[in-house]
Amino acid sequence: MVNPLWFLAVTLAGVGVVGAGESGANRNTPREALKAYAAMDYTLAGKLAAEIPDTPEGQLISGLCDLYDRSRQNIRRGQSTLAGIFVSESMPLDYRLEAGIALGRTAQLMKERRELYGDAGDRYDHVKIFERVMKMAPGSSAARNAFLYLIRERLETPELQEAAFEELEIFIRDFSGDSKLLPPVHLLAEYEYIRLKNDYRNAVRHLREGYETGFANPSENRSGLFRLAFLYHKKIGDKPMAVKYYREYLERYPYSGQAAVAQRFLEELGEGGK
Amino acid sequence: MSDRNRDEVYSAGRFQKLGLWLAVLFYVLSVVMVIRNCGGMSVVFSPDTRVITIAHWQLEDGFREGIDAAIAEYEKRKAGQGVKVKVRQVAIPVRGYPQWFLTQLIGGNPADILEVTGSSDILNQYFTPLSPYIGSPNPWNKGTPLEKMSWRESFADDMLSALDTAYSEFFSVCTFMHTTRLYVNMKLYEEATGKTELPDTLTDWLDACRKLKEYGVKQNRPIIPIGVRGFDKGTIGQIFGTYYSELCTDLSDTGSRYGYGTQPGELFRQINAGELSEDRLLEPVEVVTEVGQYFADGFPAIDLEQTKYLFFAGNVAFFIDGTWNAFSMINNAPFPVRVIQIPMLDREHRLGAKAFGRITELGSGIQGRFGIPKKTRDFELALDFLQFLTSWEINQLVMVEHCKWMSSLKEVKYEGVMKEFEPVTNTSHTAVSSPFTSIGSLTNRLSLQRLENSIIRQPEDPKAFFWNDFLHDREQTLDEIQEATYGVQRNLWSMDGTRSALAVGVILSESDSSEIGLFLQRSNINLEGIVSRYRAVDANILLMEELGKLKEYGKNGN
Amino acid sequence: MARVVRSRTVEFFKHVFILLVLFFAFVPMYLMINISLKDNQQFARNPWFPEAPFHWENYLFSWDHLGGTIFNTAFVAITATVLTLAVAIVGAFFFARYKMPGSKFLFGVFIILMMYPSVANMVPMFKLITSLGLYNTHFALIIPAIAGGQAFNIFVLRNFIEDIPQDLFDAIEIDGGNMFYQIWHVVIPLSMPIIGTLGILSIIGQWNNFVSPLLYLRDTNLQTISVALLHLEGEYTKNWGQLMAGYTIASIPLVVLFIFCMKLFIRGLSSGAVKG
Amino acid sequence: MAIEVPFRKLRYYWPAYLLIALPLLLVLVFSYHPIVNGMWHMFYRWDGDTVEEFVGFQNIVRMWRDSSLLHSFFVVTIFVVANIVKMALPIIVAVVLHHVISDRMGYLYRILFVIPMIIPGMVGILIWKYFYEPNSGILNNLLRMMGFISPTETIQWLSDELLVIPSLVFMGFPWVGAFGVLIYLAGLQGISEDVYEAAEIDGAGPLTVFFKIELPLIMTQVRINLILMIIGTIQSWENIYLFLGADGGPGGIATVPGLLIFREAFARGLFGYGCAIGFVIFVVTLVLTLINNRFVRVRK
Repeated sequence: MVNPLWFLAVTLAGVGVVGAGESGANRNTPREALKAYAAMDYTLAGKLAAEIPDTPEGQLISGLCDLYDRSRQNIRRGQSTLAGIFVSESMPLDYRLEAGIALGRTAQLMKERRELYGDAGDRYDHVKIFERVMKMAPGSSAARNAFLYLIRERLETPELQEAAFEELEIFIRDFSGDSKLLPPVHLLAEYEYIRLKNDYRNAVRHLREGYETGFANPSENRSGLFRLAFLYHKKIGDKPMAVKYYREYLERYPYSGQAAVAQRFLEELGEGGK
Repeated sequence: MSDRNRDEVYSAGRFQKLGLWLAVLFYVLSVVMVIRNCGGMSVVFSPDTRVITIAHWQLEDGFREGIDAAIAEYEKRKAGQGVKVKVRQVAIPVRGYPQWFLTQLIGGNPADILEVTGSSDILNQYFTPLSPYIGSPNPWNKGTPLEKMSWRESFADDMLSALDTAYSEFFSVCTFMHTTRLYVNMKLYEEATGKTELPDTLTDWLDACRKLKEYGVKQNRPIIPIGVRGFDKGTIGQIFGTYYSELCTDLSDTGSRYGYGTQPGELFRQINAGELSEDRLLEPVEVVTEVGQYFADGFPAIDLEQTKYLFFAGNVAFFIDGTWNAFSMINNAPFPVRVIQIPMLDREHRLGAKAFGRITELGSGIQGRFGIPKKTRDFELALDFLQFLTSWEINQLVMVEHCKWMSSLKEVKYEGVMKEFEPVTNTSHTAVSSPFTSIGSLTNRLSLQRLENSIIRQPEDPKAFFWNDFLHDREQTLDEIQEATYGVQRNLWSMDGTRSALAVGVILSESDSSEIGLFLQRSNINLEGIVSRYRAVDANILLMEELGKLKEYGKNGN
Repeated sequence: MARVVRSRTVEFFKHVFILLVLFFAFVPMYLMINISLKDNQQFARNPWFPEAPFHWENYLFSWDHLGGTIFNTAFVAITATVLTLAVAIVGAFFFARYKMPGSKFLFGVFIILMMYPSVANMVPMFKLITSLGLYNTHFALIIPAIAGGQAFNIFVLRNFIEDIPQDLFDAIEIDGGNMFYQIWHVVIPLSMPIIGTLGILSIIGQWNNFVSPLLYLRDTNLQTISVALLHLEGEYTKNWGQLMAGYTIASIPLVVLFIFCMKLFIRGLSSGAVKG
Repeated sequence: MAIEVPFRKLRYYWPAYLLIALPLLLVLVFSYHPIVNGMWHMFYRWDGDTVEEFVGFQNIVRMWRDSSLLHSFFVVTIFVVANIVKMALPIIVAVVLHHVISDRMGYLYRILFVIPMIIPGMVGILIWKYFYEPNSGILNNLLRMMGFISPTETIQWLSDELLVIPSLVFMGFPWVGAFGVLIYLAGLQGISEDVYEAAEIDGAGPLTVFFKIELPLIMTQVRINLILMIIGTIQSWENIYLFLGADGGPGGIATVPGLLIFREAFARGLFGYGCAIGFVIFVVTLVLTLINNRFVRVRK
């Protein structure tokens, strides 16, 4: 919320900051609004969305801008617009999914920072929203995101922990969507298995599956590969797999700082030869 | 006023009228000059000229001339491609740079390419993520050994130094590389020690320093065995980092539950549980304190200007500094100068029993990070020039030829004196960062100040002194970690904004598969980033908990 | 002058004391000019006394570094001063000429600001300047200077204008002259000395202003003299001759200004411009 | 003497308000708005751009715990006390100047005293920075010439924790700003001849003349200068920034509140915290000014 005096100052000083509005709502404004939002140009997207308030795109974009445009943030109004889109059957599925994820995630984040948002986060039950999204479009990237946010929260609460790990395994096993969407989930699984249960066997299994499918972030791929070899070597003691991945690391990243360490570990394992 | 003053006023009137007219004339002239100076610039250049600005704080001799040469070459080649381009260079002294850098980002229209400094939060908020652009080859590398490599792989360290670990994102690229070396005043060294071959181990080095001190007393000359530039604490941090790695590189095997490397929280947990003695982390403090007794007194205050003054005065035997002004020091010194690495902590030394020897410098010391702000008016041209600056041929033109620095790229050959600067790679031990210097910038500054105090005061037990003082400042360190955690949590919200934008991007590009592919890759990167954010938040919470439990020196773990 | 008869020796001691204080006040200036004509070797050998080969090229070098900034500073200083005084005169006339309902309160509004430490709102002022789009323009220096100068100038000018006999204003008002006519024909001519003094103080203030240009100007071609000098001093390889030449160049415009308004300035200060 | 305009005459005289409209608008937008905005953002984590999170009294708690803030007020008190002591010299110079018999010399001295004022402030400070420069600076050269220190030894005036504050206090040595001397001189000229003759008759010595007659008379000017000096010293941080950079010297020992705002807000990006410190400075200045007005009564 921007302090009111600031507006007084701008209007009084008469120095126009925001450019004057130009052409009326032409034919492809909805597409323009989506494009501006995708490029994170919130000022333009907000302006275009305001011109087409009754179209689905207009509502979606104005709701999302209310949430994420920090310079003119209005969380209450944004969330209520998105809630409207999420429940209405007439809206296209893609818009409803995005509205649901944005609504659920922001509600979840507000609950985590109570000292900042008070109980404004409790207005929407993000667990129900996420579960509904997962039912609406199983196998979509929205479902995957919803699942990841949900499972992390469940793993944080001790009593739900055991059930959460099973749910994690089931989700991955019968995930109907593109397997390329799963590496981030594998990454979370690997991390939580070590943190909560010190279970390196399962952790390495997930890391391996994630690495073989391929992490999107190049640096995650690189550190993931070395970590995989290191965990096999130092935590599980599975020599052949450790040697296999150390070699693969030396082959893909010969110049990296850790190449020398991989070489040392190979010698340690008695497989000095390249 | 008495009569005499009144007529004085009238006679002065003409004189003051002249003054008034002169002032008006000067004012008109200055208005014209101001218009020509700023507004006029665009008028002078034809309107379709695209102007970008590059800004940095490297005032060393050679750097600005190198960038000017690169700009001239760039403007010529772009004119060849039919694109009218003007690149302006701005150099700001290092003292005023952090503030100048931050105010223009908040102010509104920052320079198009900026040398980056400051916290990850600022970088993430104001700088364009480069991950989508580092996968493809650098167009300016055609016909060079780096032709087939992607822009990222063309760097000596695969851009690892440019990776921002908090956001696992690349906000900048590195343009040059420095290593820390010792410049030796051979004339003084030979006079004092009678030897010509230079020390390679710490024991020989300290032995030489003792001889130098005695020589100084004998000759009644203010000999400074080891000269150090203290003002930005860089060199002290470098020496401490080197010996910390030489003593604690093995901690990387056990220093983290999740893989290779060390985490401060995990190390402190092991100390509290008695699995690790804090002595292991503090031995390097003892080594540096022992080396420090041969520093000049008042070394924390010596800045670059005095460095050269002291060295050329011939009273400093070993001068430790980065290789950024090595060449000018070697050439302008009135005596022969040789360059050696920081002597290795050897097994004979009382503290060296468990030392691991030299550490690889591969991928370390790569600096000069330049990024492109999100608010730039001409991102495409800025990216193009940045790739030009980090292309094989041009980077060498600027760095190697003009500044006599090392390039941040691969396949660069050095000859003559510069061969001594090349990083050490014939060892399998990697560097490891100490918890005292890697928790945050404030904690790092306090730790280096503590190290300086330990050197100045030479306490009988430097380890106890350092550890207890570290706990004394615990409150400020906890505050810095809490602030960082808030930063990470606040950032989860803006990362969700990125997720949402990418999702809308996918909706938009319905059929166009190549676009969808890029959006999906970036949304995966976003989600993987959120997982690494969870890691960072959990690590901070663990660190605060364990740091809170640490006890006075010697009372931990039992 | 007080005719306190004293012996010659006491008179002599007075002069010695004043000359001693003046000597210490002038040493920095003397060294500045003296070193500005030396190159580094001469400087290292003997920084105290002038030496034969005078290096005038130091001035040429410093001029092409600082030349543009002199004009920038002059433009900002003069524009800000003229506009500040114009606005302040109008304001002071209002307080001096009319006792309107609420004018006492309005006068308070201005005077309190004299006591307010400007450093306290350094941060929100920066935010205001950037949100008004003034960042990296000379107006970011001029407009706040006008606003900042109102309190002091109105306070001084009001005292002065109140002393002007009211019938001069009534005369003009009778034959139809409006308020601005009165200001132009009565207030300005009569209070020329005080306006001159305040103008000089304002120009010196703007010339030395260092914080605003440091915060609000990004480009070096827009920069003012103070910040340019700081950047020149921040260079690593110091050439003291060129540096001191730069300092001298930065001082010349003010010296020239002073030569022309010396009498006015001293009389203004001596007449106790700042009344209790 | 000014025109009284009661309410009922407003219909006719209202255009007069136009005169004050522009200055009032400028002051509202560029002075009062930042003040209110500053007090508003005291309770925010604000990065000056998009992030504005209401955090209640966190900034104030942080200020209380921040040792560098308490230290900065301690340092600025030293400077205020030092400046009060330094006010003595201009008064003495003004009195001596006042008693100089020859009229022409007196006028020449007055001009000479104004000249140091016209060097740009920045030049004066940078010259003093050169004065303290360890290797080739004036002070160390002088000490070497006089044999106090050996030819190659350097005293770190601005980098030694003990020496840096005395050096800053000593800076601008004769401390004789033209502003002070000429103002006091104007006050002294107000004393009529017969007052001096009366003192002469009672056989009052120069000192009693000074304390009984001259000092009380210029007390009003002294009081004004005192208030302006206190406010100025508390606010001023430019010389410390120019001398020692944003860190405020070795271990931040010379950090004054103004420099702390500059560093916390513009180098570290904590704008909300900067506003909080600004408010504290305002309160301290207000209290000091009130105290000053009440206790430094002018004995008419």
